[in-house]
Formats: sequence, C-alpha cells, structure tokens
Amino acid sequence: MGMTDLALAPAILPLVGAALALAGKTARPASARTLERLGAFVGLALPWLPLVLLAPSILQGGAVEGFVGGWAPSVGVAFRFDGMAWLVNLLGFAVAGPAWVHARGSGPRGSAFTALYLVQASALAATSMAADLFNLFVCLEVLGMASYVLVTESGKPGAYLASFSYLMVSAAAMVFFLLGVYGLYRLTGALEYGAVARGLSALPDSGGHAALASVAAIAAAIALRTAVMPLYGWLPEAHALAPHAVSAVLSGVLIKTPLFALTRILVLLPGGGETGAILGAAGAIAAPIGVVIALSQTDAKRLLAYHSISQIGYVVAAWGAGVALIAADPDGAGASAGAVLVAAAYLHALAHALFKGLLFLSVGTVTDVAAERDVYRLRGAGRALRRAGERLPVTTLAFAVGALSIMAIPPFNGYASKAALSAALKGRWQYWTLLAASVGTVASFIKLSLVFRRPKPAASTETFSEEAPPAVADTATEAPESGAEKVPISAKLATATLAAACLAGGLAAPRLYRVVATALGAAPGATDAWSAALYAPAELLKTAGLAAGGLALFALARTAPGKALASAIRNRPRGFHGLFLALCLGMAALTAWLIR
Amino acid sequence: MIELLLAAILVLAVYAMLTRDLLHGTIALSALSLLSALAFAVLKAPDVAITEAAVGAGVSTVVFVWAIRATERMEKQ
Amino acid sequence: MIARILVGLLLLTGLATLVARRNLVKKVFGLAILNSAAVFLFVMEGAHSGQGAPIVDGSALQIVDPLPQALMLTAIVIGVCVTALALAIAARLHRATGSLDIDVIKERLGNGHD
Amino acid sequence: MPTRLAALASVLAAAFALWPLFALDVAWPGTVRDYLEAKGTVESGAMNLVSAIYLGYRAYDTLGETVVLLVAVTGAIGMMAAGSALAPREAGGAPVEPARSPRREARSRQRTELIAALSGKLGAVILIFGLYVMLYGHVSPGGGFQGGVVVASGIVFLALGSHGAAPSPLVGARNLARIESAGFAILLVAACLGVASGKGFLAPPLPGGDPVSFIIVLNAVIGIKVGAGIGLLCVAMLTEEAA
Repeated sequence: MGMTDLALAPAILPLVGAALALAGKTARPASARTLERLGAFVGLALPWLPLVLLAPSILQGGAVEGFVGGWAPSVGVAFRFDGMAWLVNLLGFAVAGPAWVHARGSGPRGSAFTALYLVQASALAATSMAADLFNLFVCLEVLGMASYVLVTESGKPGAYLASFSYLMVSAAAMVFFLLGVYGLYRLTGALEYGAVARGLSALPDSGGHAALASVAAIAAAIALRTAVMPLYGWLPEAHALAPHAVSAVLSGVLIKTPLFALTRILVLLPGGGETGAILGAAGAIAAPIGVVIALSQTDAKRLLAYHSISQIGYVVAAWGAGVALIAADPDGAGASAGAVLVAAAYLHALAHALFKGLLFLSVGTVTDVAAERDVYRLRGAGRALRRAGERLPVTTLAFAVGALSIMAIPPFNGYASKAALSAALKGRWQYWTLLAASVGTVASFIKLSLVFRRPKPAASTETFSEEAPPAVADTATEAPESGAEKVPISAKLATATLAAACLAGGLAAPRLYRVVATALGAAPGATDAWSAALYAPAELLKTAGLAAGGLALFALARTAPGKALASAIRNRPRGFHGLFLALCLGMAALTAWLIR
Repeated sequence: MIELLLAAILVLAVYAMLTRDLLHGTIALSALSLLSALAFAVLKAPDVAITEAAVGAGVSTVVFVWAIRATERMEKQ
Repeated sequence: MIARILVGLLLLTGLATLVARRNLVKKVFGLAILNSAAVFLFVMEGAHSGQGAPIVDGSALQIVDPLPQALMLTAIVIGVCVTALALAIAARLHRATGSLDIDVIKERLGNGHD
Repeated sequence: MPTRLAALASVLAAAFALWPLFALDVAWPGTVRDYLEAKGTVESGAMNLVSAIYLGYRAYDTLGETVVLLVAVTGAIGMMAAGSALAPREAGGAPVEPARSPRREARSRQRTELIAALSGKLGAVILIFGLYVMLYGHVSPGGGFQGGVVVASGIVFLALGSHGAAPSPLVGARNLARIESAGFAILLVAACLGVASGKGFLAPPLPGGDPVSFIIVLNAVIGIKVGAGIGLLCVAMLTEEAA
C-alpha cells in the first residue's frame, strides 16, 4: 500500500462501510444491526488511521499527488491530498462520528440511513482532495444526492419541500458548473487544475472572456453550495427540518467543504483572486445580516440554521481575502499572508463545525424531550431534561459550552477562532462587520439560552400543559417508542465528546493555529504574535464589550418595536423562484465584474 | 442536419414547457431524448447516443409516468 | 454558430420552465431539459475535433475527442438520478398536501412552520 | 406575476453570464485525442476509446456515478416506502386515492394479461441482449451502464410477465436489492484489488496481464449493479402503482 492509496483511503473506507451497511438491508434484523455498526466503524473510525499516518508529512506542507489508478496525466483523474485536504478531513470526521452516534439515540436509524450517511462522508473526503474539474463535479453531485435524501429522513413534510428546493437549485447550479468545465476544457484540453492553468497562460489573452465566465460559473455553483449570502435561501429550511444529526453535519461540514475545495481552483486560474475577493466581501456582509435574521427567529433549530449563514460569512470573509492575496502573489510574501488568512478561516470553520454540531445535537435533544421548538414557549428545559432521567446535566452543560463558544467567550474555541479572524482582518472594513455580527451572536444566544430559564410560576401551568399537543408533524416521527423521552446515552456521549473538543480547541488554539498555518503554507512563526496577544487585557476587554453590547441588543429586541421588526423579518416573503433569481443574478454579476 | 434536429428538439422543449397535460409533456421529453440520441449518433458519439436513448427515453420516461400516475396528470392553473 | 445558439435557447427554455412553472413535475421537466442542453453542447462541439467515432478499427479517419463523450455518459446518468429523486420527493409532497403547485404546497405546509 | 418576472430576469442573467461560453469558437484542443489515438488502446486494451476512459482512465468518476445511482435508488425507494407507511397518519389535506371503477378494473386486468403473456417471453430475450451490450462494450459502442439499463428493462418485462402468475424470484424486490448491494460490494472489491497487488486503487490489478480483462470485469459488475438498481426502482414503481 503506497502513499497514494493511503491518501485515497478516507474517501474509500466510508464507501466500503456503506457497502457493508447496505448488505444489511436485506439481511435478518440482528445481523443487519451488526453490519450497520461494522460499516459505521469502517467508514467513520478507520479513516482516522490514514489521517494520523499521513499527518507528519502533510502538516509540514507536504502533499500526496497523483492520478487515481496510475493512469496517464492528460486523461487520468488527478487528486491532491495536501494540508487543506487533511484539515478538511479532520473537520469532517470530527463531526460525522459523534453525530452518527447521536443518531443512534435520536434517530434516524437503519441500514439505508447509515449507508447514505457514509456515502456523504466519503464524498466529503473525496471533494476535499479533488484536483480535477470533472471529478469535483462528480464529488459534489454525490455529496448533494446524499444530503437531499438525508434531509428528508426526518419524515416531516416541510423537510421534503426543503429538500426539493435544495435539490432543484443545486442541480441547476451544477449544470452551470458543467458549462464552466466545458469552457475550460474547450480552451485548454485539460481538466486537471494545474494543466488548465498552464493551458490558459499559454493562450494569447489567457482565455479571455470565456475563461472568466467559466470561472464565474464554477464559483457561483460552489458559492451556492456554501450558502454565501445572496445564495443562501435553500439552507435554513433544509438545516432546520433535517434530523438533528444530519443538521449537525450539514451545517458543520457540508457547506464548508466545497468552499475549501474551490481554493485550489481560484489560486490558479485567471480571475480567481478577484472572485475570492468578491465572495469574501459577500461573506463579510452576510455575517451581520444572517445574525439579524437569526435573532428574529422563534424556532430553535431555524435560529441555529440562520446562524450558520452568519458564521459561514465569517469563514468566507477571511478565506476570500486570503485567496485574493495568494492569487495575486503566489510565490511571495502575499502567499504567506494569504495563507494566514485562510488558516484563520479554517480555524473558525473547524470551531464552528464543532460548536454548531454540538448546538444542533444538544438543542435537538432538548426540543425532543420537551416536544416544543418555539424559543418563546419553551421554558424550564433543564427540568424537562431531569424529568427525562438526566441526573448529570450533560446536555445542559453541552449546550452551555456550545453557546459560550459561539458567543466567543474564553477559553472556548470560538473565542480563539474569532480572535484569529480579527487579527488577520485587522485594518480591513470586514473587521467591523464581523465585530457587529459578534454583538448579534451574543444577543441571539442569550435568547436561545432562555429555554433553560425556570418557568414563571404563573405561566408554568400554561407552558407545561401545552407541551404535548403542539406540532403534530414533529411528534409523529420523533417519539416512536416509549423510551424515547429518556435522553439516550448515545446522545450524551456525542454531545460530551463535542463539548470536550470545543474546550480542547480553545485551550490548544495557539498550537493548532500554528499547525494549520504551516500546513496551508504560511511562513514559520506567522502566528506567534497572535498567540502572545490571545489573552491580552485589550482582547478580554473587547470580549466583555461585545457581551455587554449583545445584552443591550437583546434587551432592545425585546421591546415592542424590536418585536415588530423581528416579526417583519421573520415573515418576509421568500419564494422558490428567488433561489434561482439569486443564483443567476449572482453569476451574472460575478461574470460582469470579472470581464469589465 | 444538426440544426434541423436541434430546432425540432427546441420545439419539443417549448411544448413540454407550455402543455398543461403532464403526460403529453413526458412524451415530448421522451421524443426529445430520442432526437438527441439520433443527433449524437450523427455527431460521431454512438456511446452517448445509446445511453441517451436508454436513459433519457427509457428510464426517465418510466419515472415520469410513475410520478404522474402517483400524483395528478393535469397541471392546475 | 446557429447550432450553438439553438443549444443556448434550449438551455434557457429549461431554465425558464424550472423557474416560471409552479408545478413540481414541470420544474423537473425544466431540469431535464437544462441538463440535456449541457450534454448537447459538449458532444456537439467535441464532434468538430475529428471525422470518425472514437473506436479504433483501423480506418484512416481522424477520431473525435472521446473525453467529452465519456464525461457526458456520467453527466446523463447523474441527470436521470437527480430527476428520479426529485420526482420521488414531488410525489411525497403531493401525498402530504394534495397538490403539485409549489405555492399551494407552501401554503398548506404553513409558512415558516412544519 | 412575480414568478414570471423572476423567471425572465433569471433567464436574461443566465444568458448574459453564459454567453461567452456559447460564443467560444477556438479550435478544439487535440491533446487528449492525440494521446488516446496513439496509446489509448495499448494502455487500456479497449478499442472503444470512450469505454477506455469510462472504465479505465476515469473509472474513479464512474465509481462516483454508480454511487449517485445507488443513492438515488435507495432514496427514492425509501421515500416511497415511507410515504405508504406514513400516509394514514398524515395530518390534514391528505388526498384519498381515487377508487377505480369496476369496469376500468376489468379492462386493465385484461390488458395486463395480454402484456404479461408478451412480456414474459420478451424479457428473457432482452436480458440476453443486455448481457451482450454489457460484455462487448470494449470493442463496440455500449458497455456496462448501457447494458445494465437494457437488463433493467428486461427485468421490468419479466416483472410485468409475472403479474398474476407466481412472481419470478429473479425480479422480486428483495433479490434485486441483494444483487444491487452485492454488485456494489464486488465493484469496490475489484477497485481495491489494485491496492492489494501494489498497483494502486482502481488500477488493473494483474501485473503483466491484459488490461482489457479488467475493463470487461468492471463492465460486467457495473452492468449487473446498474441493472439490478434501475430494475429495482422500476419494479418498485410498478408494484406501488398496482397496490
């Protein structure tokens, strides 16, 4: 087994696991369960082995490159397992494993679910290492297909509608992607990123408008999958109505993987740097807008879903600025500075994957035991959990860790990653929009935390007696057996693992940031100054200021005008056609900007 | 030759877009696939032609007909 | 050139069907048309690269580039898979709401609530 | 009306953005063609160069494609099953299946018997033709996928033929599902053989052997998997309709 096979293993092992799980579909129930567990072990635990084995060389800035099957370069499928691929795999498997464990208790279960879940994990790994335009297309299609089905696994009619919208707009975007592949192949006769870039630079006008339009089409398709601001419309419903474990993976991992896979294309091709800059600007604007919409939501999971749009804005803002720097100066100081920005983006992506996964899982547990998803009506969540047999308040603590992380309170990982973003973006306008978004984040999580507040004596009878009947569609699928109101041990295990990871990520942040920056190609020591200033009084003061601002904003949102505004935002018209309009206009605007 | 086939394909596509009867639309799409397959054969792509005929005119028609019979045939205005 | 414009119009027809028609099955029609336009573009333009089908049988004709054809095999199959899944979801939505009209479905499912 | 307006704007925007791609009029780059014309048949063993790419050079993409098909079949069938199980519990607005009139029932039974008599015979012939398309894909147009689709239509015919009479075990949904998942597992094993022999994932595993044998094996496995998968989907759709 060579290095090539070792690098491909994270993509292949989950497929093997999926085959095992599928074999159980037609087997007897007992052996089906065994096969399902075996498949999940092969697909979600074993991939750590190649990742660990590859870590020493990859994290020094090395890469495993090659063509699958050892075929000739001009025709074969290229892949590149570099620092970024390793990091994205880390992010993916760190969330996918615990989320699957959570699903054992909270559902869905079954051979078909596990097989699809593993296919999704495989596609995530394959996407992260794609270095061939058409292979990226195939990987994104596999990823998409698995997620369309997984969203509907919750069985709610709304989830079917969300999945349909997601499928339609994303399939249309993939046709645009395919046309972009056509343009680049037509110009250069190559599909491998490097060969395409070489082919374009050999052309008299480096491909002219056609090359730029191709890049724009590809970038627009991936921006849609990433849910960058104008193209986000499909996300909230899909993430809010999917099963909790699927929501965790969708929000935590699925939207970021295509973004990081796009990096390799943009740093090589003409117009890539500018595309990165535009997407980054869109992300920086998305961060505060997303958080305002999130603050206006009443449904707990929908609030979390809108937060993903805001948080992906943070990631894209720094990522885009970094890509622009790298593309402008691929071999000089710009590349190192850009790599630090991308490293900060990745650090936040990782932190977000962990704490958002944690939040989706713990909030999911809470809403399940209380049978209520409305933030305003749900009170006394801690008591509901206790009644469900939770002696040690694992879920409550896990939620607290997740909320403190996303609010950027030290020493959790969100504090470190947001500090990394602020340091990397200092002096740019994006710094200020992200700061504004942080205030809103604090406010909306204060709001979400209120579900743990003790029920008011007067209102307690009202809220508790109303617990059972509301939301017929919810309870129909989520309480299938009598033991379901107990918090399952697997759910506790999953949330505890992720909570520990959030804390560890915060405590080890300086070291982690250094490793990430080195793996992405930054100059050695580029993050040292940041590490020294991480807990400086000025930084802590800023955090306190943000928290105070968040509290003030929350109070403001509770006033009558604030409530009216929230309701107006919540009930703003959202049409199916708006998704396509945003996609087409976004793509056209990007093309126009690039060819101007 | 290709232009003629394409013009016919375009007409079928527009018909599929406009007709209120989903079954007629499915038949138009099926014919569209067959014409595409013919065009692919002319365009020196026999493999694509076979696939398009088998998949576009075969499988996808079966799936559309199933969907229409499982739901409703006429598009309501 | 005329052929390419026709393919472009086919693509736009598909897109228009996808966006403008409210019926879910019609939307899937649009998606199928959109996909076949992209396939058509690849194959048609690739055909300009030679005179013979890409099968080596000793004839003197220069073959066309086989790569776009191989890619389009994959694209066609993925397209029909997406179609099948979309229709299965549409049938499920019809079962839940009794309608195929996207606006009616939205209304019956309740705006913002599930 | 806003829908129409949005559609118009979308179409115009897409036309603007994609126009440069359709206006592109440079000579088709011949690198891949020249390479394959010179070496394709030697390296892969297939005279049909599309098959050489599909199952040799870019078999990795084909693997992804079979996974997409697998997901689509699993997902669609899962949804159909979930639909029928959940239907009675649906809150509000659940449509009642229109009852068929007895006359229509009788007519359709008559028709079904006619179809059954014809299609039972036809199914076997189509299956054999499908196997031919599957196994000769390396020399002539066709291959595993196309053959698989033909096999699937053969299965559908057999299923139609077995209406009324005892259903043929081959076309039972459970067996088709078994064959599909077994096909997928064998495909992965075939892909991983190269890892064991040190030639790499998805490489022809036998050292010094004729690479074409690997393409024939892949064609057969993919054909069986695709045939079972699509057949399963179609049979499930047909039986659901009858129910």
